[in-house]
Amino acid sequence: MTKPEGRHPAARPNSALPRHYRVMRRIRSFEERVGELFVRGQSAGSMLHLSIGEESAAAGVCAAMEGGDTFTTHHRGHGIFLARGADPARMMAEIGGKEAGYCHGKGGSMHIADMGLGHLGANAIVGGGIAAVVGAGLAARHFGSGRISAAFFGDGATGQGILYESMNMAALWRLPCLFVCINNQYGMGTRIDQATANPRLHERALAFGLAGETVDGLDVEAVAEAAARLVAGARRGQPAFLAVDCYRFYGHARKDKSPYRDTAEEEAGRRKDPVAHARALLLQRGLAAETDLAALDSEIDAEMDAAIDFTIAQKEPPLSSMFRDVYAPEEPEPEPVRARIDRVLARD
Amino acid sequence: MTKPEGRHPAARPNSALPRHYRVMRRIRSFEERVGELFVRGQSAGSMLHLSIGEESAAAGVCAAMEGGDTFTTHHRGHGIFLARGADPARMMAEIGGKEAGYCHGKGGSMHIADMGLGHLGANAIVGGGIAAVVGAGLAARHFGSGRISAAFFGDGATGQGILYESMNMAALWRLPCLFVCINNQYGMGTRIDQATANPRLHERALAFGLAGETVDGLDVEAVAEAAARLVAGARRGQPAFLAVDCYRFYGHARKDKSPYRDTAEEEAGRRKDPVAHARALLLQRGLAAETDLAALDSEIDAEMDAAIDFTIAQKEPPLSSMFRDVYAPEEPEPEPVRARIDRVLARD
Amino acid sequence: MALQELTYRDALRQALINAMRENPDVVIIGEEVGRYGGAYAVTKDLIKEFGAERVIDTPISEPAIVGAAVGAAMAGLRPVAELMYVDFIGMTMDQLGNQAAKIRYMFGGQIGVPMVLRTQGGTGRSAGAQHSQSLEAYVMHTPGLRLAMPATVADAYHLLRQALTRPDPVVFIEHKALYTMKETVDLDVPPLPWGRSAVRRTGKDLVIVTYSRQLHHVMDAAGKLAAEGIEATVIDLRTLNPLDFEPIREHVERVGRAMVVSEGAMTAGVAAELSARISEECFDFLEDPVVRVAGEDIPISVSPTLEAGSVPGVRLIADTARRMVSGRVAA
Amino acid sequence: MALQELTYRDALRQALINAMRENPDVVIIGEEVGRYGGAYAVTKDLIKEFGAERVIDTPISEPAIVGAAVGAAMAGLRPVAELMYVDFIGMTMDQLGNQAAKIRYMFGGQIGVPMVLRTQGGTGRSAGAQHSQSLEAYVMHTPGLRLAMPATVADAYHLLRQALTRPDPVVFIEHKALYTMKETVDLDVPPLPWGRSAVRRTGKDLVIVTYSRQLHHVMDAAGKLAAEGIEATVIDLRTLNPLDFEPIREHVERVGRAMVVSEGAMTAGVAAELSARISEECFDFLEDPVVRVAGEDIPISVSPTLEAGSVPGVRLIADTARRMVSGRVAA
Ligand SMILES: Cc1ncc(C[n+]2csc(CCOP(=O)(O)OP(=O)(O)O)c2C)c(N)n1
Ligand SMILES: Cc1ncc(C[n+]2csc(CCOP(=O)(O)OP(=O)(O)O)c2C)c(N)n1
Ligand SMILES: [Mg+2]
Ligand SMILES: [Mg+2]
Repeated sequence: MTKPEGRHPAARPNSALPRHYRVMRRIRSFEERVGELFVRGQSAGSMLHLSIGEESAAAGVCAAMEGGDTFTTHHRGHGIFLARGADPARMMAEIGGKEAGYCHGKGGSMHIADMGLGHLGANAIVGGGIAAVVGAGLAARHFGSGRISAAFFGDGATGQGILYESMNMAALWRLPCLFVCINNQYGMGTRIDQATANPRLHERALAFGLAGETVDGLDVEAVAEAAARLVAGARRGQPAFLAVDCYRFYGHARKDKSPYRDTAEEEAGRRKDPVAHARALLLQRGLAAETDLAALDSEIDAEMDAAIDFTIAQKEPPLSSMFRDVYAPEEPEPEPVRARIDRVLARD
Repeated sequence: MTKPEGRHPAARPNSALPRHYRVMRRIRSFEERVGELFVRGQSAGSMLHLSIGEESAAAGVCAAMEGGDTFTTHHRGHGIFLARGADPARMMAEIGGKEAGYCHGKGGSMHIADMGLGHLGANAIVGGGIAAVVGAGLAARHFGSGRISAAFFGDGATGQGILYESMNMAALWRLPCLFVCINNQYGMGTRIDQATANPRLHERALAFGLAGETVDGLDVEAVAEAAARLVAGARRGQPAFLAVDCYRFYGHARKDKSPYRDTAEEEAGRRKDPVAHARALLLQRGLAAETDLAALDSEIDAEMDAAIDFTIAQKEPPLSSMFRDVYAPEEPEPEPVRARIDRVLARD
Repeated sequence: MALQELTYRDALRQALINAMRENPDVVIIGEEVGRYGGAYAVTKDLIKEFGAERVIDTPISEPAIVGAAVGAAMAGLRPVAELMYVDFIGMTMDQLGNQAAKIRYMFGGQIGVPMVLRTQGGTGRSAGAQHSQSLEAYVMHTPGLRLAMPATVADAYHLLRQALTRPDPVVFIEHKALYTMKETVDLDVPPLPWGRSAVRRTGKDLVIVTYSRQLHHVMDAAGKLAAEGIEATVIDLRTLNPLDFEPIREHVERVGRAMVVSEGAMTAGVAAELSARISEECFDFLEDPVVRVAGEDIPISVSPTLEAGSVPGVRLIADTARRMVSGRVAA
Repeated sequence: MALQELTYRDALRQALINAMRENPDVVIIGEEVGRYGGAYAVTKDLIKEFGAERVIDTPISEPAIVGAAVGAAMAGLRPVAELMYVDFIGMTMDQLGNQAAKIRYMFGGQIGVPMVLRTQGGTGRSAGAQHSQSLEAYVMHTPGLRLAMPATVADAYHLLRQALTRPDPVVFIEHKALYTMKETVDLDVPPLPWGRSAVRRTGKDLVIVTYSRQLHHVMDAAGKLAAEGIEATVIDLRTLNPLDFEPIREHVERVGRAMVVSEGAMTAGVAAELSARISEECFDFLEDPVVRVAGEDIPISVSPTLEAGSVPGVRLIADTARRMVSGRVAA
């Protein structure tokens, strides 16, 4: 267990901690249910990347964002999307590949999105969604919307050149962009120090002329403060990079048992639990009583159980939907191979 | 004219300056002849990128390299190749698209190379040759050859993500690699400060864990010293980045008159002439007399004139050579379209 | 407006100018598009009228240029991204093929990516293996991407204007050898609808299907053939996605012989698709196999001789047509 | 050695192990190839035998992985680069298509790039649009790149061993749905030479040309058809470059009917090339048009239903064959 004693012992005025905690607690619960969905054979495939242990990045950074701000996420983006307001039932249904999901079962866990919430898309390509925020930043400036655009990605994405191309553009054009690196120490089986000679990732951003910080993800308030500061800067045209240090509690995807890291490390890593830490702080500061938290637990568990039930009750998308949305609705759908074969064979 | 007075007034012991000067003077002369080849309609196309003004990067860095070291160059790489020992006649013939050229007229100015000299290839893709030195560095270590591999590229290539991917790998694996950025201030019409918010380019290398320096390209001795230091480090497994500040004296390619920069800037830029600077220093330090330098001028001019004459006298490659070297010599050549059509039409 | 003499380059430029005047959300993003005016001068002086916020010079970062355009399109702009050479499309195939092409689909139709990626390709400048390719097949093979390849001055204008109204990403490939080509055009004459091919010439002996610069080689060849009494129907595809197959069918069924001409490498290229499609759909009408006249399966050389030899030219097209029509005399 | 039961995965792994034992210059470069043992476990425990200097875990930097392999090959190593999914090939198409494929040619034959790029593609894991593609057509369309796509356990072994002796870059695409497939094989039986296709079944009614995982669908369909009295010849290409056309010609000329089956998107894909080629070369022997059974021109969905519907399956293949043979009864 985390030992919050001695850290922020006093409640801050108008503490946002209860809100952060609620967001994080919902993420944790959601992700646990995703695991359950998989075990029950109701998820579409095993490419499920849980963000357990990383909840403070989602809660802290998203708290600094406003309605209308846009963002892209990576393959481990459930938590961020939830923190920006997603409906867990439609998310879960998407993860189950069901028609009622956000993307009608076409996207799944790695391509979940809701444009209405400013979510420009999750991505299964490591680094694939980063450059989009440069364009969204250009649009924000063009329309004078005052909006920022944030790219969320993992430490592994710091291996992708497009990150540096994008940060360079953002700095050059002074765009309202935020680059959020959720450093859970691993890209699959590769620890960050096995992927770079200098794991102080924010130094790269500084070298390109962005603002850059690293924050300890155990402490959601610290994340939220750093994010608030950097988002404010970004809104004024000083793009920024924020690395949130945390630990990937479980395997890379549902089937990975992380044999490449030792138990001691995992145990230590899992002690850096931002949800437990925040819970302890809430109690300690008198911002919540055990009973309140237990009630919250039940409420959230019920919500997430309902998401599972909803998902299981939903249908797979109809085969005919396959040709829909390749192009805009007003355009003809691509001709099915079967129809083409029919035409060729029925030519007499 | 440069005013070398007050800088390095005394000859250094065993000065390498005469050697550097000779290399630079040959490059200058070669590039002028490339311009002439174009004017005489004997070059294959107009994609000719002259390295006039950048001679110290070639001379200084290459002086720090040894036989067996490998390197890749960019589209403005004639000078580097010459400095590593290329034959100007075969180079010029290649630029003329002639069979006698280094690549039998297939490569031209932007794809000139001599593997025998460790030249792993010039590249018409900005940044395209950088990653290869990572592989060459791996090979050097694998074979215990003690060799380094150097990538030469322009400031514009710092926009390419693959540079950072490559530097990151080199630093992570402690490879004997050198990344040489010839910062002539422009990528086509874009001044470096229009391409990045932080033009102190070597800071990026530092952030990835490489050694990094910037050196003034006016002073070939300074370039050579920095290169010697960084090459020595690279040989020991500390990869490095060296930015050589200089100025692109003329247009981007033969047809560009640089309307995007003003005359005053160009004049100031052209005063940063490493060849003239070295020449003045030679005289001043008593390392050469005017007569020696005049004799050298004639010798070099004659050599380069001969390269032009050679080129003009050469033939274009035969059409049949078109199918050669797509695959290894022992493999069948691709079947010409004409032969395929013949077969189809002659089927009866 | 009236008739005017215009180059392909100027038609493209005019299309951009008109689109930008009409729609303040059209922005151009690319290397050297602003101050320099474009490597092939298509965006010359646009920065003067529209400013650096709408004609955006970028660092040399092709992947991020395309990626930024994707994001910009999703966020409400109408970006025209530019790749200086289609040869650089390799760097961007992830952003193009995995992002731009799939976003509408992956996200269940929530949003589209209405962007145009302008670029140019082909041989003709002794530019060597990395600056002379015809890579349209990569695009044509990628579901979700539209593909326009104008051959004429009028199409340069109209297809670019139309591309800028399409709801989905359009890759727009110009040909470097056409920029200085002139035509007398009246841009006010209503164009063909988007996605339609044009029958450039009608004849009874064979159908030649082509696009982009090869149209001109084909028309030259058809002129020569006509002088010998061989009449070719020439179809200019204009867009490869959508592919307007009906006119091809109609003419091939009438004429019974088809040649397809593409500058791209033959194997698994656009010519393969056209040939396969014609054979499938017009099989009973074909007197002879569809013949592909396409680029060699080799890289392009800088030597002008080898460069020219690597792609179809008037002579090969005319020779092949003659042999197809005249009972296949071996060369 | 004797007969043994082996999975496709283990055959690949064994090929790597044997090649690395024989040739100390073979190195593996890729994401998670070492400590993790490969995303699909093909390189499992190789790092234990060969060490981290020969089984090189990389950062997530696909362009530089391929670029480093190019440089390594030029400098005397025998690199096997790995792309975890062929879907990431888009990021590397510059290094692959502009560098690896063209270096020998551009430099006038001075040097080759003897590297292997191992990757895997195809549907079968509900992995969605960016992890399920069949992108071999990009490779086949790029002169200078060889392309191998093993369908069987024995070929997984032998083609990889052979790829590691080829003088030019080989893209080696495995199929994710085949890794756990088992066969009883004797790896000491001499393999077919590199570049040869295999006739997997001979029959008089139609020829089906295919490769990779679709071979199994085709064989299943052929089995069903045989029970109904329809006999198919099945040709497994094994390598797409080189393409072994002669056996196709021979069998199509004998049988007069051909179907080509590919998991890749139909338009401008491998099936188009095969169809065009067969029509060109066997025209007078064809009773019916060559029929393409290929992937839909759409992205792949995560929904298992839509995913399976997006690519050819046994039923479509068998139905189509039946209709081709039995005088084309409309479905
Ligand atoms: C371009 C690309 N390369 C490789 C992969 C395979 N892959 C998926 S997730 C992953 C690790 C990513 O690590 P990180 O960015 O740290 O994110 P995390 O999984 O830790 O959240 C890898 C290698 C991919 N999806 N895309
Ligand atoms: C990938 C790629 N993008 C764009 C170009 C077009 N281009 C050729 S040279 C050049 C400028 C390069 O600038 P820099 O790297 O500074 O080299 P310099 O020309 O100054 O020597 C550009 C944009 C190219 N050849 N390759
Ligand atoms: Mg990570
Ligand atoms: Mg420059």
